Amino acid sequence: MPKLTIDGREVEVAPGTTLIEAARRLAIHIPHYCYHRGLSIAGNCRMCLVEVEGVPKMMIACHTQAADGMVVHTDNDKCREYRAAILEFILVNHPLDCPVCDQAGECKLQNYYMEHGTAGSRVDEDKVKKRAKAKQIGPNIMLDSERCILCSRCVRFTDEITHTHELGITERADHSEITLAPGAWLDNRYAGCVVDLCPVGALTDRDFRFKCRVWYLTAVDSICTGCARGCNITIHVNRDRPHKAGGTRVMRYKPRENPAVNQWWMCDAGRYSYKQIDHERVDSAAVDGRPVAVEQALDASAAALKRAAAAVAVLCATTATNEELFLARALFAGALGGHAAYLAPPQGEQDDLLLLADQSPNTRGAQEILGTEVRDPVGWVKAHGVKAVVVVGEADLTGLKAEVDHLTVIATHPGKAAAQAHVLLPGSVHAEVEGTFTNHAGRVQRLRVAVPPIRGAVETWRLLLELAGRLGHPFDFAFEDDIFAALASQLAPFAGLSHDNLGRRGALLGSGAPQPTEVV
Amino acid sequence: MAEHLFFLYFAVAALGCGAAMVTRSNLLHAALWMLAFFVHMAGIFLLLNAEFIAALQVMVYAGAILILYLFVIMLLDVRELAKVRQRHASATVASLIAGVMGAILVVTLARGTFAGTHGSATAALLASQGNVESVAGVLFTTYLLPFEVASLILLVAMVGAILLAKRRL
Amino acid sequence: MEAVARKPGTVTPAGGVKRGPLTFWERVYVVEAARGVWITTVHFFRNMGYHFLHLVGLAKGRQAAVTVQYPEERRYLPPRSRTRHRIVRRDDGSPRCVGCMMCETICPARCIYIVAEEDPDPNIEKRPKRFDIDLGMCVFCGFCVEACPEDAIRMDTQMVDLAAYSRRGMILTLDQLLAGEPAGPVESINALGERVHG
Amino acid sequence: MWMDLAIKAGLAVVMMLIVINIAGIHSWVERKQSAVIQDRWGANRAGFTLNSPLWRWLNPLLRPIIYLGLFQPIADLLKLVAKENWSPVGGMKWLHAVAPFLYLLFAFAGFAAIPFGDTLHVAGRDIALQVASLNVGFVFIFAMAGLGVYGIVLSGVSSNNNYAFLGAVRGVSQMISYEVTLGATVIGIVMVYGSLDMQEIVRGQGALLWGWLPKWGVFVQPLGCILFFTAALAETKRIPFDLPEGESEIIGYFTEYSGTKFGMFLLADFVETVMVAALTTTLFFGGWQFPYLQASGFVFPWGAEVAVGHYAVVAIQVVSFLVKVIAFCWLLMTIRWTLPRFRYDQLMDLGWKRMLPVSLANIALTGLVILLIEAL
Repeated sequence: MPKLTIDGREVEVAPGTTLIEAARRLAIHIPHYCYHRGLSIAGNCRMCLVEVEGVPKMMIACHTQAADGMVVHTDNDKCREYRAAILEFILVNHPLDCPVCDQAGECKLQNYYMEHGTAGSRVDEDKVKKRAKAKQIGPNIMLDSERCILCSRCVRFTDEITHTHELGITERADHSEITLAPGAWLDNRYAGCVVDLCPVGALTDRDFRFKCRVWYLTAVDSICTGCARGCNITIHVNRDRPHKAGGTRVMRYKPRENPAVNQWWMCDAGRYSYKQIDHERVDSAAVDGRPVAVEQALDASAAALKRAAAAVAVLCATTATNEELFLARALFAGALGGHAAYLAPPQGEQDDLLLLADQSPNTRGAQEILGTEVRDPVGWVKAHGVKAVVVVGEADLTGLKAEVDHLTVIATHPGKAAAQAHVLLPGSVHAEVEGTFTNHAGRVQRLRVAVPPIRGAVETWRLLLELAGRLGHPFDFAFEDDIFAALASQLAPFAGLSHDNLGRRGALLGSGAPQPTEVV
Repeated sequence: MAEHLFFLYFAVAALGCGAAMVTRSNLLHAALWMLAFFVHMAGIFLLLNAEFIAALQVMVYAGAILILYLFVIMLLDVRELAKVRQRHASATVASLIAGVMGAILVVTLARGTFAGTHGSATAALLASQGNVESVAGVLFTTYLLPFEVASLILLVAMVGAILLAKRRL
Repeated sequence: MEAVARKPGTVTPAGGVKRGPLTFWERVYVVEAARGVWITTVHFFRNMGYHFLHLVGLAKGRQAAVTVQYPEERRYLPPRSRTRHRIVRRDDGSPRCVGCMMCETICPARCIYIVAEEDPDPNIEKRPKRFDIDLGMCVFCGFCVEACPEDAIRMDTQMVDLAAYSRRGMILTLDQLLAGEPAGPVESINALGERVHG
Repeated sequence: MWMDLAIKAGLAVVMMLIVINIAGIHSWVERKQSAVIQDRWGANRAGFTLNSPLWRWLNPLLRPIIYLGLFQPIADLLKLVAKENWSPVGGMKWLHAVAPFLYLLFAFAGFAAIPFGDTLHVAGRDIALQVASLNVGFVFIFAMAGLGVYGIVLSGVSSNNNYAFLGAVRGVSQMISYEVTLGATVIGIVMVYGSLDMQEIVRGQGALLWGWLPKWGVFVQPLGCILFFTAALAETKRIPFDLPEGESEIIGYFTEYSGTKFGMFLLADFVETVMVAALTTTLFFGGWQFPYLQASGFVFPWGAEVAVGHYAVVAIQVVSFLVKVIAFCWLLMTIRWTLPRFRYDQLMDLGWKRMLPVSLANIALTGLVILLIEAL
């Protein structure tokens, strides 16, 4: 085990560890562009040059392996001088069009230049212009070769992660640029990740392009709802400037590193699934298709449920959070003595990287909490003699209305379920509540409130609570974490877990209380 | 004839204002009825050719004394006071005393003890001598002692008020 | 103005004036009040006199009033005064603005609303689709002008008479902003100032 | 009898018109005079132009009127009248409406006792140019002024606004404080002329002192004149005594008023100014007297006599009165635009500790002088 000193602090690392990773252990950040933990090492940007005592040259921290007794300096005058020089080189042909560049605000070039750069450039030659300033290279990707610093992260991504090899670097010297392979089109399932990887504004997302400046956004940790993988994401929300993008609140998803789930990636299907959050929402309660106040709809629903006595059931879609599922179970199967089950999740395509066939984020949670899967709601209702049904979420309920006396649907979007309902209640999507999802591998992960429920809608768990109160079985839950606490105390697999101790990485079912999160 | 009509009006209105004044539960309204009462009293003085007394009535009672009352009333919460129950047990006693005194007044007047229009201060005298002169003449000769005593009482009241208001002079 | 004999006071180090005790006649107040009334009276009759002389075409050189008759006469505004915004055009007439939203970001009153879109010219990339300034909220701090990397927004129209019949009417759209003209060259503004101030 | 009543009613109408017009023009004068004093133009915008070809020729005539701002009072009036008749939430609606009426009523009532000319002989009748020939005129005026306080009290109390209420308290304390001085100063005049009748006081001022100086109040009571004028100024509650309601800076008793009711307070303010001017004229500046003008004509001290017809004499008297009143209005305005406002403690100090003792001393001094003259 090599033991080395970085900036005066000793650290012992596994053999083969690079200096940049060893420094990371000490929470020392070494500036870099081409290095990425999920990709192979290229060592071409030279930004990570550090001084190793006894070595006459500066060494790149990303490719130098730690050796026993090494003494490394990452932040002395020499390092800073080198970094400034490297930045000056990188910027020789950079167009500095930050005002029109979407990366501005989250650009490594900007950040490092503010931290390590020189005040002015000494190069007064004309910048090399590339053939076209902005060029579309895929359905969602724009390439601006002038801004490119040729770190080759995107090329390595298509080579090593997706193995699709769309991108390469052509020409030489300062005419080098990223080019599509002949006949290729950057349209693989994970193409959006190259935008995240690009440290500068060379690759930008056509969906997000020019919609909003990144400093207007607020980032909230959440979980992607595209499939059962439960990729960790941050939701970027525009809270203060509703005139951008026609009032859309959620502007984009970005993948968040979680080595146990999605590493650094997410698929395009999940990435662009944010659009449904603000699109065509159910924003008003309705009784028999007539819009009414939420309170009235709740009264109507409760009255019908009371009439049905114990012949009631709840059917939850697997998009509901663990908390909502538990509340549905506690009310219908517990307090009312009826039935609680979940609807079979829709299936889709699958691949060998992240995407799973199960297209809902919480199927495993529903299995754990409700247990019963229902593929044929009509048959199930008939078999159990149910007179009144509450459906949480979207499902194909064709024919169900005819079988029961009453059907309440808590819906977020107008769909097949909402169209059937006697009483329609406007519920919340995952970005509007605190909660947890359990992914396919049984990892319980936190959701956080990114935006309040859209105007007119109410948090789904609050609707269930209100319904419980009106049915004479009030629960003593003030917030979502109270519900989760009850869930953890009643269901063995969840034992020991709480909203507070799940952390950024989540915890596996049955693992008990997780340890505090490791060093990032 | 016209004078009788005017007298009737002033007398009835003055009585009405007086009655309204004592029956109002809102102190502010009571004070305003009192103002109306004073003005009508002044009207009766005018009918008696006692213009000076009439003007003084308005100036002193309405313009100065009632204003001081109003000051006090303004500093109280009139609306709260209006809610207070006005009929106390002592009200019966008070109305009894008032009734007896009223009866005495009526009887005395009916017996004609007071000189009335046949007294020394007739309208003709006022017209010939002048209003101020007649009042001043009587005030500073016949009734000099009561006048001075009254002044003294006022002075004592004033000194007392100042003492009460300013403990440390 | 008539020079009024005033008791000299001593100037304190802090810049204030410390006056001595009042004399008897000053304490009586009536005399001083009368002197004050005299000053205003002199002003009144002097100005009235000039007004009458002006009426018959005399003494045009002497002023009876110092006020500027605003809509007809404009007070000289220094060339760097921050007045109504305008957006500068390129040579081809398109707005110089590239929709970078620097002004929107810096604006302390949050009165600038920009929505950007793709420019057909790939070398410009971005252009404002919507550029509204809510003058009802603007504080005329000029930060937007300072922040603009393209010198696209300026506050040199010398327009200060901004009014509308509704709050909506106070919002300037891109077209209105583009229609703004810079005030004339500095010389003419100065000439105006000289005319007003003599 | 009916004829007398008609004549009295006619006189009342004349007096009313005089007062209202002077008060109305005040609002214009106040704007323009202050503007001229302060080297400004003043109102010169309000107005209209005629576009119809039939009336277009009038435009050149309208222009100077607009330029002088003479349409401004009309515009102000229209604005005030057109405003919503509003009364404060939680206030006493009825009293709130009554207060400005009372205030204005009592401001007007005092003028009944003010003579604006000597007796007019016409068609065999003697018409005293005075609405009410009261032999206690001066007490009457004071009684009316005293009742004016009720307008202030009611406006303050009924507004459901603590600032208005405090303004009313300030206003009432100020008015009753200065009424004392006001009364005390007039006693000197009463002693000199030996009457409370305003007409008699004015007649008394027609005499000559030492054969050449008109025996005006200002000459026999100079101290009383200054004190009276100051106290009367304080009674009007205008600068420098505008603590009850200081337009823009101090919230006062009529802060909850708008529209016509506010306009009545405004008008009453001007009426009070006219009242002060009229009283000062009547008591201290000879009222309708014109120097050396007797009933028969001018009788100069050096012996020359110019006979003047009766109607001409009366006309000169009335005009003399009006000119004096207007001159004092002008002076009051000039003072308004000259002096800074007092502090409230200074105001009370001035009223009670300075002016009242001096006015009492004035009475004593006057009495002493009168005794001395009678003894000689």
